[in-house]
Amino acid sequence: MNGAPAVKVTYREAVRAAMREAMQRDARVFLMGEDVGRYGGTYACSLGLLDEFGPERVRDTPLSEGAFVGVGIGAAIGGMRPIVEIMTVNFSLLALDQILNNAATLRHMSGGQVGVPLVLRMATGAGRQVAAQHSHSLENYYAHIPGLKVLAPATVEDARGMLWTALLDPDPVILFEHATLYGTEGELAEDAGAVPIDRAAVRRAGRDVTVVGYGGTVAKALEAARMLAERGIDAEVIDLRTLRPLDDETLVASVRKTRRAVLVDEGWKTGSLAGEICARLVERAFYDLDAPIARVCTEEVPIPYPKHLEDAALPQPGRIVEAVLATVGGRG
Amino acid sequence: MNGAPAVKVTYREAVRAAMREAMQRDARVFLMGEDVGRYGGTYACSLGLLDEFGPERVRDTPLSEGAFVGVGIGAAIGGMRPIVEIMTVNFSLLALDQILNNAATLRHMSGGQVGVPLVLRMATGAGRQVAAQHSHSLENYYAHIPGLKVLAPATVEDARGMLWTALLDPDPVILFEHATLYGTEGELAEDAGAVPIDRAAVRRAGRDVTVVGYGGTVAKALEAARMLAERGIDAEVIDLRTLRPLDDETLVASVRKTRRAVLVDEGWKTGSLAGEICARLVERAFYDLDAPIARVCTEEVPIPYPKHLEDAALPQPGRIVEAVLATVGGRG
Amino acid sequence: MTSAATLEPPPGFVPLDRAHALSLLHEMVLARRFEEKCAQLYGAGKIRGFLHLYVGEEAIAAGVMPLLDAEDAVVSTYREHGHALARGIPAGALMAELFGKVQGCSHGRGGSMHVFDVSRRFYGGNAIVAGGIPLAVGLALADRMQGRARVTACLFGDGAVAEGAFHESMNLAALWKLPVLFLCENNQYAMGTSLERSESQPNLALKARSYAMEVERVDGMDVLAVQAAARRGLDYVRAGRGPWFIELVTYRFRAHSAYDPELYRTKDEVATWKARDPIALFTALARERGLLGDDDVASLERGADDEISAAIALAEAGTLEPVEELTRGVYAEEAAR
Amino acid sequence: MTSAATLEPPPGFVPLDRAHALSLLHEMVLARRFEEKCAQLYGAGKIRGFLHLYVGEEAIAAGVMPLLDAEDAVVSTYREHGHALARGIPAGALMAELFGKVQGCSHGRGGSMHVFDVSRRFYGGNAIVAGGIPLAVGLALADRMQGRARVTACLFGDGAVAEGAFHESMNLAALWKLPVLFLCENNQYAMGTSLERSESQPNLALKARSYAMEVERVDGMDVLAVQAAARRGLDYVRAGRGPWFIELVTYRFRAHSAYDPELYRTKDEVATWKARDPIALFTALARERGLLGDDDVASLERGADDEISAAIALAEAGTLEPVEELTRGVYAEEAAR
Ligand SMILES: Cc1ncc(C[n+]2csc(CCOP(=O)(O)OP(=O)(O)O)c2C)c(N)n1
Ligand SMILES: Cc1ncc(C[n+]2csc(CCOP(=O)(O)OP(=O)(O)O)c2C)c(N)n1
Ligand SMILES: [Mg+2]
Ligand SMILES: [Mg+2]
Repeated sequence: MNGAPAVKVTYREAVRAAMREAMQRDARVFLMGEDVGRYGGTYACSLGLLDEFGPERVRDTPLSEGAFVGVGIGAAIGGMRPIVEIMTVNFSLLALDQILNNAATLRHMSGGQVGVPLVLRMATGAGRQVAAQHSHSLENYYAHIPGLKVLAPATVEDARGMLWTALLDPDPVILFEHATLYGTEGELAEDAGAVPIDRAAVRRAGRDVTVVGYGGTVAKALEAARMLAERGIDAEVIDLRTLRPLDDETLVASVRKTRRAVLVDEGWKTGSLAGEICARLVERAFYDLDAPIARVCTEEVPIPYPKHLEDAALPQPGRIVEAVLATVGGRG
Repeated sequence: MNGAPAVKVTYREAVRAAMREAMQRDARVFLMGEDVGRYGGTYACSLGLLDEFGPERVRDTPLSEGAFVGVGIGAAIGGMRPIVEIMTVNFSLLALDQILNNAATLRHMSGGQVGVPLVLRMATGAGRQVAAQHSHSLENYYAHIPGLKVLAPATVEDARGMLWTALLDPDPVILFEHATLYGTEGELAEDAGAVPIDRAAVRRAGRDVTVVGYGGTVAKALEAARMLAERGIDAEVIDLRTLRPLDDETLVASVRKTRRAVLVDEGWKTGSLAGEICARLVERAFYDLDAPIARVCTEEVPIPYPKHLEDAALPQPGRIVEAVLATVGGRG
Repeated sequence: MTSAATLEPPPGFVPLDRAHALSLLHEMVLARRFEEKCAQLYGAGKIRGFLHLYVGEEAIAAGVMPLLDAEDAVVSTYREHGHALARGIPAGALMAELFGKVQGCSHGRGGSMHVFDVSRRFYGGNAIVAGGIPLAVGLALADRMQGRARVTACLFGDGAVAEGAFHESMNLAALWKLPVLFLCENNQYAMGTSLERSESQPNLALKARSYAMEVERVDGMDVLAVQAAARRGLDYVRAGRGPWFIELVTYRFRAHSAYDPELYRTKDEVATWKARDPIALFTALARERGLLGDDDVASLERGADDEISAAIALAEAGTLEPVEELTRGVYAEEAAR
Repeated sequence: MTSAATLEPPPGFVPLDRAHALSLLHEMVLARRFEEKCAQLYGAGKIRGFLHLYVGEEAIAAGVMPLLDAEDAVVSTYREHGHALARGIPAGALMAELFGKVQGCSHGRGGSMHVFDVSRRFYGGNAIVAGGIPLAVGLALADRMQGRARVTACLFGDGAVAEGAFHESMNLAALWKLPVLFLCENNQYAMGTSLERSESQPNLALKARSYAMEVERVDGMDVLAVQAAARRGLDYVRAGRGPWFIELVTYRFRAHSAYDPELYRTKDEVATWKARDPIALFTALARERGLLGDDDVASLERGADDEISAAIALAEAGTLEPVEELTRGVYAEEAAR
């Protein structure tokens, strides 16, 4: 941000640094979830934190997703700043009642009295052959809920900085960490700090088509853009970053320029967040569009175990390229 | 259907008749849920069925939504044809893990071996001042899930006939009954039978604009159409009936004709099913559109208790009319 | 401290003085009269939505709430008018809430099922059965982590015991020895489903006991027994020894809500329980002990009625929130506008 | 029938003949060798995704499965290779599943965590902790309603006991007296979380007992004790008297899954438990009783290795499903194509 030396870190390290610094900075912050302590986190995100902060602040829970998320809500109301980790989005359904009916709703139904400054983190997504029950991308379930903010850090900078901002927020914030990102590396300033959580980012500027992704699909969109560049098509790639509230302004500005859009989403196509983005662009930029907006989403099938079928089910750079080519159509 | 005398029945009576006949017809059918027996059903849909079929087949459950839905799944696999009632969609979140990770997924992840012929019924929607935790419309959560079929009967005929068809289906089917519909009346042939569950219905033919609703919003869309007719605007009203799979054909045909669409949905706007419909119309009929597709959905707020605020939060005929007027724009 | 084997409170004479008797009776009478009025106002269309009345169960709130400190917290259910009044939420603010007026304790947004008052640490008013229990455990965790010697009182019905959320929460509270006083209001029915048709083990204290938690089972129609049990529980919890669970056996005199035709229980059964009306029981006892006379009861009732009339007047005169503010209070920024 | 007070199986000498000893040992050895091979194949990239090994816990599957009839059902977890083999799913069909081939018992779609075989009434292979328990109760309900005298065996780990789904299901099974044999494989850890750090009451049989259910707690490293307990349970369940719960105390010798660095337990602890290896224990006993000799053990091992080699060959030679069939098997119509 301000010229401090940049170092190479993994996404996992960025998440860990973010949690560590938050706990150092603010005595009210604590981490709670399944195997965050002794085990070090399923994805090793909290490795070492138990030693540094002790079992009260790095709190292993039993397998009770509904209750420990509810406990996090109560603790937030009671003045703490909990980071609650749900191991993966797949298990978050067991806590969805607490998230929707309490975390998101208490402020409103109490007439503004009860705020819930809770931060929820969870791994999301497919791509590791863990099959039908462990490969969900349910971000749109959460993006649907008024009262929540929903983030999807796709870079090491966002992994580190969004958690900071989220912890400053007086309302519940959910962070989706795509499981395939933990091992990825990026450059990060040593003193990297908070980042805004209400803006999408243009990850690659381009003139011919807008490709929108988030979380695990950003890298795929960028890869597609590289492939398209070879064919002389200049794609703009937008990383949504924040899934609720959506940054209409950045989206609309891009589409006004490119007049075409392809939306990439690892959710199943029907009922995906990509559908919402499409509807918003239609509402706000219909007359700027030169071609139908296209979606590249996950096929309508529970994720199969074998690699070739899993790959075929998920959005891939090749499918994004195809969709862009169809969109730019006659032009190509 | 075939000229048998029609009688006036309430939606509630139609649901009851459907369940009663199903149990008479097929010994494998049984009803299970909270207060379906002694109490007669929260909405009195099963009043009298306990006396007729006994406590094994009209089975009161404890307050254990997750488990009794899972038990329904197991019973379906075991050869029964369970109708499981979740009192309202608001409590269905407690069973969503079972619905998504088991009911919808077992067939696929078992390689086609395990079918789940389960019928799930639940009341949905707002409009009765029952406030933030009891007024959800989460249909799109379910419409998002491959492996499910999702229905929203809006008429007495559909309330009676869709359940029949659902029980014949080898896969899990969810019926959403809008709570404000139970008391509504309609004409129904005494021998009314099964109805198809893969087709939307044109409830009013029109030339100027397509208005799409489902469940509790169909009557509002029709009311809006009446108001529009007075202004010389001829609206076509489509009742989706089936939310998964969506009947693209009927939707596209209508929009090809009217070249304009307004989508009505009691879900919160962001991430609503209306967004999905919009995206599909864009994908399939973009060049037929003369104006941006508009959405009339629930405002982004948990439903407030006071009537004037609840009314303002929900789609209403007046708001539909306004959206249509904006859509037909210069023409008006 | 009671073991699973006995599960009965120590017997014996509970001392009582006139002031104490007056205040207990006042709480019960106020709640009773308030809700009888609510039933009328519902009929008149002034109150809408779901309305769950506490009539018959008043001894619990009246017994427990006065023992809590201002710093303690309360987490309740949709059947919470009695809890709210006994916790000190003014009848006017409560009635205005039922009317959906801005003067309501939840700004009119919540209605009967969502009564909140953070100034009194009254955290709802939760309409998802068992949905408030994890919240209570979390409030207690926050107290423990911040070194505050507070208690969170968590109320729920017998029906909640079937929900997974109950079990997960019991385990967390007991495992982490958190300062929660669990109060299970066992009115023997969840809507139309009686306990023996919904629990394989209908002794709910025994179920809580399986979490290695201290438990007690008490006559919820006897306000003194309730109070004695609550005192034992609070002493234990305040001493930092962990949670305590009290099952309060009681009965709902009225229908579950305004829509309930009560097909599931006999008039006889209801009559038998009404014969153990907590207000009548306690009035008789206090008179027997010479602590209260006819005049006292009559004047308590008049006082309650006056308070309720004033509450209704306040609610009637209250204002409806402008429609322009529809989306207020969803996020903090907006609430702060 | 064992009461909560004792919770220990009747002691004493369990009769055993040579054929029985051979078959018990065969099941355990086959599972052990199969999974040791799986670990290698995972390292070689032939098996992917999550792989949870049963090594150390084989006495449970080997003890229970042979007692089930063909018409009985099994509901299992993601740690189910041992259950599947003992239930009679051919090693080849299982290995092909782990390879993601069409010849796999789930058509290759499920992988290690989703092993199914409806012809053997083996209903998964469920990767949501406690997610299979309600299913088992439902299968039992279907049997009861259709007048079939079958049992459903439901396996799950100690970690599942913290989940609400476990509790809701226990209650339903006990309340409705359904024919389920609950088998809690208590290997004392849920990933890295030991039981005493996750349950306020670590005696899991006692927890089940709070549902007024018959329970027993047994040494899961002793295949004969397992079998004796399972027989008692099955007799009770088959008699139509309701569910029965067995806690089987065991230990996972290997990491939770391929990703686990095992920071949460000491090498010493693991070594202590490995000294009670169920295969070694049983081999010693059978030899002591003169039922087995050196040759027998060696030849059993060879037989198992041959079976596994054939399974791997089958899996290697198996076919990948064409990508065009990606959306098959989501709905019945398509499955029937
Ligand atoms: C999770 C959930 N399921 C169902 C309901 C519908 N419901 C409202 S109150 C109630 C009965 C609850 O009984 P109990 O807990 O005993 O409390 P009581 O009403 O007797 O005070 C039911 C089933 C709900 N609100 N929440
Ligand atoms: C609901 C849910 N939460 C978390 C997980 C992640 N997870 C997989 S296995 C496991 C441990 C389960 O322990 P236990 O039930 O004792 O079975 P074991 O692995 O020891 O056989 C966890 C936490 C999951 N699969 N499902
Ligand atoms: Mg009750
Ligand atoms: Mg375990």
